[in-house]
Amino acid sequence: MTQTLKMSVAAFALMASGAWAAQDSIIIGMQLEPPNLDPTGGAAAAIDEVTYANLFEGLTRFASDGAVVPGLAQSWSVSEDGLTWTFDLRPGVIFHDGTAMDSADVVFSLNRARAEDSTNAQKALFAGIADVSAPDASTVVITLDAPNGNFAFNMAWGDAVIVAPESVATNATQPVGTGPFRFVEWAKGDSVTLERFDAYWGAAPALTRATFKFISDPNAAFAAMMAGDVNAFPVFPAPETLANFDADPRFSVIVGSTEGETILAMNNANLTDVRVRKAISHAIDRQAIIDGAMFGYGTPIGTHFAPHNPDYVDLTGGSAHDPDMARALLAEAGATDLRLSMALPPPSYARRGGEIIASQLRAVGIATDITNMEWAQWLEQVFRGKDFDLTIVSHTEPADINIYARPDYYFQYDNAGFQALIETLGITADPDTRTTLLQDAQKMIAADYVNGYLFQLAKTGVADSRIEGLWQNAPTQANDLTGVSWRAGP
Amino acid sequence: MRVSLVIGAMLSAVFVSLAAVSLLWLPYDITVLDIAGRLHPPSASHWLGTDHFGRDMVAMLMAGARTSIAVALVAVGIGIVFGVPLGLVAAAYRGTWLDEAIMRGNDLVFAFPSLVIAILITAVFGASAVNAILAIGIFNIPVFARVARGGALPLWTLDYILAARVAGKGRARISAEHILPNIANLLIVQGTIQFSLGILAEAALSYVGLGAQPPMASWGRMLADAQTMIYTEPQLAILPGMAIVLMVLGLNLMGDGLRDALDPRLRKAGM
Amino acid sequence: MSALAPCPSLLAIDGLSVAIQGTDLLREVSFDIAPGEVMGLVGESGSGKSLTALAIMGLLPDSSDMRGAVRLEGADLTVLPERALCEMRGRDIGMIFQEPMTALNPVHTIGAQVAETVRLHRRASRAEARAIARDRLDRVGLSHIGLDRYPHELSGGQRQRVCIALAIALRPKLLIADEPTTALDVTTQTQILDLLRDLVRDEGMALLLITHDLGVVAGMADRVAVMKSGQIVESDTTEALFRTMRHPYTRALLAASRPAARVAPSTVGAPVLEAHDVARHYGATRAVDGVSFTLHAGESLGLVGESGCGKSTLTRVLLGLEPADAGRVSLLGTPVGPEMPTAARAAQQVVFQDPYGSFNPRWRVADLVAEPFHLTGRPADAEAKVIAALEAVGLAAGDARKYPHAFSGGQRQRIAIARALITRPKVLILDEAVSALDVRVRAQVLDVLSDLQKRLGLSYVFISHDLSVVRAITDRVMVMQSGRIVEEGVTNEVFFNPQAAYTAALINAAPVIPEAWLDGHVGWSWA
Amino acid sequence: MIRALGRRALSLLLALIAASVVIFVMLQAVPGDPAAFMLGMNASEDAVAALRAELGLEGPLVVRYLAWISGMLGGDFGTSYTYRVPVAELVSERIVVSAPLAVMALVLSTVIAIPVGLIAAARRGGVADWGIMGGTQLGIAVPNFWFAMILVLVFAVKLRWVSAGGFPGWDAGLWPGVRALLLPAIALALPQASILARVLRSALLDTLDQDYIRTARAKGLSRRATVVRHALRNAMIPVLTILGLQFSFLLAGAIIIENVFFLPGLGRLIFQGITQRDLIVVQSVTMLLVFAVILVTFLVDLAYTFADPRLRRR
Repeated sequence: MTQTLKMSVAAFALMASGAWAAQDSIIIGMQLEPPNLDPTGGAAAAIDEVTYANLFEGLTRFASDGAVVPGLAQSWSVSEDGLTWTFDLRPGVIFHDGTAMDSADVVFSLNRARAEDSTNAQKALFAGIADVSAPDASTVVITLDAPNGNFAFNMAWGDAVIVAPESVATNATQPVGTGPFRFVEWAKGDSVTLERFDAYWGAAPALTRATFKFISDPNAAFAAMMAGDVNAFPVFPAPETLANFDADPRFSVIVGSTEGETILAMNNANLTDVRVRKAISHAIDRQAIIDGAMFGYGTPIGTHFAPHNPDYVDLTGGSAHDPDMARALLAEAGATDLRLSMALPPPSYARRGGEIIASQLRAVGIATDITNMEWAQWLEQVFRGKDFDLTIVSHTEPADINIYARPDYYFQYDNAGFQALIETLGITADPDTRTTLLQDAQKMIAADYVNGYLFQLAKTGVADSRIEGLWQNAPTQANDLTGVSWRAGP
Repeated sequence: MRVSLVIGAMLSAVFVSLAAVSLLWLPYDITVLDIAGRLHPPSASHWLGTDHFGRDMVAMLMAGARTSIAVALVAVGIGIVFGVPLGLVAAAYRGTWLDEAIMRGNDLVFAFPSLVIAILITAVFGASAVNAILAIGIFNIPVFARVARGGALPLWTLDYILAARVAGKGRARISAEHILPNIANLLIVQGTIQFSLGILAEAALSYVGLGAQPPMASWGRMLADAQTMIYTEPQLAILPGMAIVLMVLGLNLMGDGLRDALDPRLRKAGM
Repeated sequence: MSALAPCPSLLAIDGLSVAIQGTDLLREVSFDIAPGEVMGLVGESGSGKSLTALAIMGLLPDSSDMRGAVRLEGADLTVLPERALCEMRGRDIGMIFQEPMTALNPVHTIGAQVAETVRLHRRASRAEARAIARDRLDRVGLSHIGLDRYPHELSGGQRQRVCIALAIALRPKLLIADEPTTALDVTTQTQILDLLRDLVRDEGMALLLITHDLGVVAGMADRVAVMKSGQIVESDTTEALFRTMRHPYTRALLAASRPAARVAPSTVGAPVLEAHDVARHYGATRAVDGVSFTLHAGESLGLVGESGCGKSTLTRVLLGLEPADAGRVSLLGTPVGPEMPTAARAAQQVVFQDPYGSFNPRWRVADLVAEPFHLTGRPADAEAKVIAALEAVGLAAGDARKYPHAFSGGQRQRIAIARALITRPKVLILDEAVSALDVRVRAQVLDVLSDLQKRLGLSYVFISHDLSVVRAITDRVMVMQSGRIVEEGVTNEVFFNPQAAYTAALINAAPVIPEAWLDGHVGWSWA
Repeated sequence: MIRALGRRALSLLLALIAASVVIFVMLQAVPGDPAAFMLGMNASEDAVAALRAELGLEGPLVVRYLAWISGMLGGDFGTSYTYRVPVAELVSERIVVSAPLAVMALVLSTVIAIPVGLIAAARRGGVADWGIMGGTQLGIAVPNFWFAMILVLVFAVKLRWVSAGGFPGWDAGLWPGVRALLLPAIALALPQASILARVLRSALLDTLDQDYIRTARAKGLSRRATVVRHALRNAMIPVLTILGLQFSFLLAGAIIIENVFFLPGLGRLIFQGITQRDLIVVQSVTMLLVFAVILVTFLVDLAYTFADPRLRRR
């Protein structure tokens, strides 16, 4: 009897806490689990999706619209020659372990990231730094080798966050940052839990507790969302189910844009004949891929540039779906019985898109051998080994058209004209000239049919309709929870 | 129990003939995607509707049957070709180091969780139907070795084996002439069971993306593809699932029926 | 039951018919057993003896259709509900079966299995049941065996005693013994039969003794019923039945069970098979220990012994399938062993005991019979030779195309003989070659063997545990015990005047029909 | 008996060594550099090389094999490449999900199978037997991942009785933990229960054909008592074999089921390990699973000797 009573009391308490918790705690679904929680020691987007702006902060940061805004530096100035950047740190910033954040931490973080033995995945961000110094506790002076208009942008990346020397060794599993949330627990394979950090320097977030739950299987993700196990799934892996959520008043579907240009990358070292590349581009029906693979979510692109960028040029007309022209081009190039290998990484845009493209290529007489790969294998064989003909991948780094200037990059596009163009761009500060240069760059790669340009990846998220403040777009991969709150229920 | 043999044989025959027909003819070309015509409900032109790529479900199921059956059949073949001789040798040299070595080797393979190894194999050699066959086939070898040995051991104590030895025949010849034909029943029954397990294994491997690759159709992959749509387009997941269930059910029923029909021990009236 | 009028018979079977799936297996069987009486039920395999026993116990297969009445002290068992039958079984009627090796549950101790009978029918504590079990096991002569032993630790004879102990645990009014000694050696058989006889006398039980062996019933039964094809063809008191033998079937059975004595061969030829001090060990066990003999052309040599005496091992050594650890065997001067040349093996062939295990069921008779041609190379006229061999053993040429399952046990042994003859061997080893056959069939096969020996000048090594058969077919006999030959001599002399105590025990143990009962029926008998 | 056990243990040891070599060699051949995977698309060559050295991926094969094995013996399973924590820690975190799941599935399948098998054997040829045999055939034919999908659809999404997956952790209490494992355990157990019930039925029918069953009936035991007292224990011997084998199947099946229900178990750990090229995790966990299977085989052998006195004194 007593036992029953105890149990029912416990059950009541549980229910009560559940109901109460629903208002100021959130469970966020993510497809991939981060391999570790140190954004300065790994490339996985999942690390940033948990830590960016929540646990760790950098000197600057991205706002939800992609703008670079002050972070731990409340302001900064650039010298006339563009070589010296002076950052004025915010006062009263405290790490989660209670130690104060000062200029020494910034110097340590940047020097560590650019050190020779650094395992920072984006070492290029720090490549131009000649020296970092701290004239006083709240000022950091950074000297560059060459002027870099993008330096504030670079410092906003998750890989450039500020860490403390005391805790850096354990950040992978016990991250200690300066953000509004502090790390509580990581149940490996299941979830990471964060809690509001009460000594945060900025405005206190509305949420007291946030849990990131890792659900890789799209079906399980759908089920979890439907069953209410997860409150929001900002990058929902099953676009085919979004119509369901849209129709259900319990949920809201958040469709935004990402920096992900999804391309059919071609190995230019193998497919040297531009007519063949052009034929492939014309064989592709972008809308069919967007409909078939992404269930309509995505914007067609004709070059390697995000459509929401003001400098974007719509070049899709240059590679419109035209099987007849593709066949003619192939005949002209003498490539009538082409057989190409196509490596497909795991995301459904690649796997589904690959099947559709294979079918479209077959229609113009190109046979393909599809190999599905895990990311690790893709990185080794395709990205590093360059052993492929075709592959599908989404380039999610912001403003990354400069990769076409790297002849050793995996698609091996080697065009001196383009390389010169990007070099000029790097030292040009005038906005109008930059626009012209960027548009020329877009046109150049489109005209060379370097890759097949498919669509801009949409960010399709699902959330409980009572949740407000989630990012709609993804200027960087992050789940910034500072502005997220529950709307009072009816 | 004759009923189960008939039902099982009929079910299996339906799928096998569908697969055979698919080699020559399919109602639609499954390598041609019709995005505009995707997710159509059943109609006169598409009896079971179309999938998320606009492919005809009847054609997909037929082609999937072909893949499933081919993979499972070849895997069973691997098991028989390698396993049966091993089992026969072990039985012929019962109690010797050779027998011991073969049986311990068997135990070793059994000690590996099969799916883990299948996943490893496909991770090493890449995902493809051929590697799926290998991964499934390897685990069939000890099964057939064990069945062959188990079936052969009691035969070796029979007088006709002794008579053959008196007639001057060696162990290999006796194994081929006397043992093998008399364990054929066991092997057929086990073959049917392994066939059905192979279909399930192929489905599981394809389901986790390690089996047949597109544009080859596979029931397991159809299931995986359709999984997220089970709420909106349940037939896409239910149809291949049912195909797997019916095919496996048919084979199992046939295996059971064959066992009863071929085992003279079971023919006598029971107590 | 007590309310009924006193009844002269304990068990009365009246017009019992049983059909299983439309086949009539028992037809109008009727007989009575009086309290304390021993009733013998005799017949060949398949005659319906065991089915009668199961019908009495109410243990027929579910699919069977039974008519008639089985009255135990006047109450018809056929109409009793299953619960009442359960109460009756084990308490009023106990039963023991042929195969002691499998009749006991391997995972329970023998004490538990005997005690179970007690606890099923009586309110007895565990200790009381154990005490009764102990007493019953003592009674069947197992006082030296602990209650906590498992069946696999006991010999066949001991297990049969356990079976008897659990059948008589509650002193039932009737004990049914279905071929209780068939699977046992002859000396053990005597002990078990003696035990049963004593039990009937001491406990006042009636006994229904089912057997195929006329000798057994002659020594045990007060009355005998002879069964053939599901019917009782003759029934009388034992002595009267044997003296009169009204039914021809009874006479045929008797004649077949007492084969005619062998006429000694006129001449003895040269040695064909010689064994010199042959030994074969398995670890510490000396399966064959210093065996020597010589087999001459045209001679029949018997080898007699109980199971486990080493006969089978010796057979395999003689056949050259196993090496001799010591000594040597030579066949027509060629050393015999696993390495001997195949052609030399052709001079010696073998016929085994089990007519069902002797043939690959998937081969045609023609191929089976031709198999030993592997030794000599297949001759051009192989088919003709196969047909000749089949005809020599009394089969038809057309039989060559059939599969073994088309033949009866006796026919199969003929095929086995034909196979053994195909290479024209000099020596034939007959390893219990007729032991599995019913007596009448056995007689026919023995005739074939005698005939062949005469025509082809064959030499036989005739291995058997059945003395009457050895007596009938061999010129000389060897008696084997624990791997050694304890006695050897001319058959008739050994039988009339055994020298070794073991031989005498063997001969005395064989059940016999009193000579006086048989005057005028059959020409020959021994003892 | 001690000697026989010793010999058995020795052959198990040999099997373990052979298995470790097979696993190690196989994983060396897996394409994909873990260091490259961890650092991503824009990583520089020297960063990758630095990480490779840090992870202990350099050096001769034999040395690395011996280092791995000696570490395993001392309870050190290595350090996960991706999580940067000891593998032993990962395993201990996840085994508390996988082991209860396997045990629940095993118990569930046994609890379902024994009465079902008994009824089918007792009613041989009857309607119940036909129904049960048909049902178990279906149970065997259903792929467990498909069954799992249907369970989620019905019980989590439509009825909302249980959550669609995930694991709250045992900290949340016993019942929430058990509840989270309920559907996965059912999905795993049902095909296994079908197999077990069929094996039990046929083993029972085999034993019911034995002579000692006739002896028991002649003693006056009813049919039911005969089955329970005499047939069941003898029939348990083949059932034990299947139970032993099922353990291996449950481990394998759990990989897929854990993925469908996103349970943080060992199976998912292996699967993630493979996709993320966390080879040391794959290597050590596979070895652990093999060890578990071999151990269970050994225990089944031991159980035999308890079930069958014929095997005891030798």
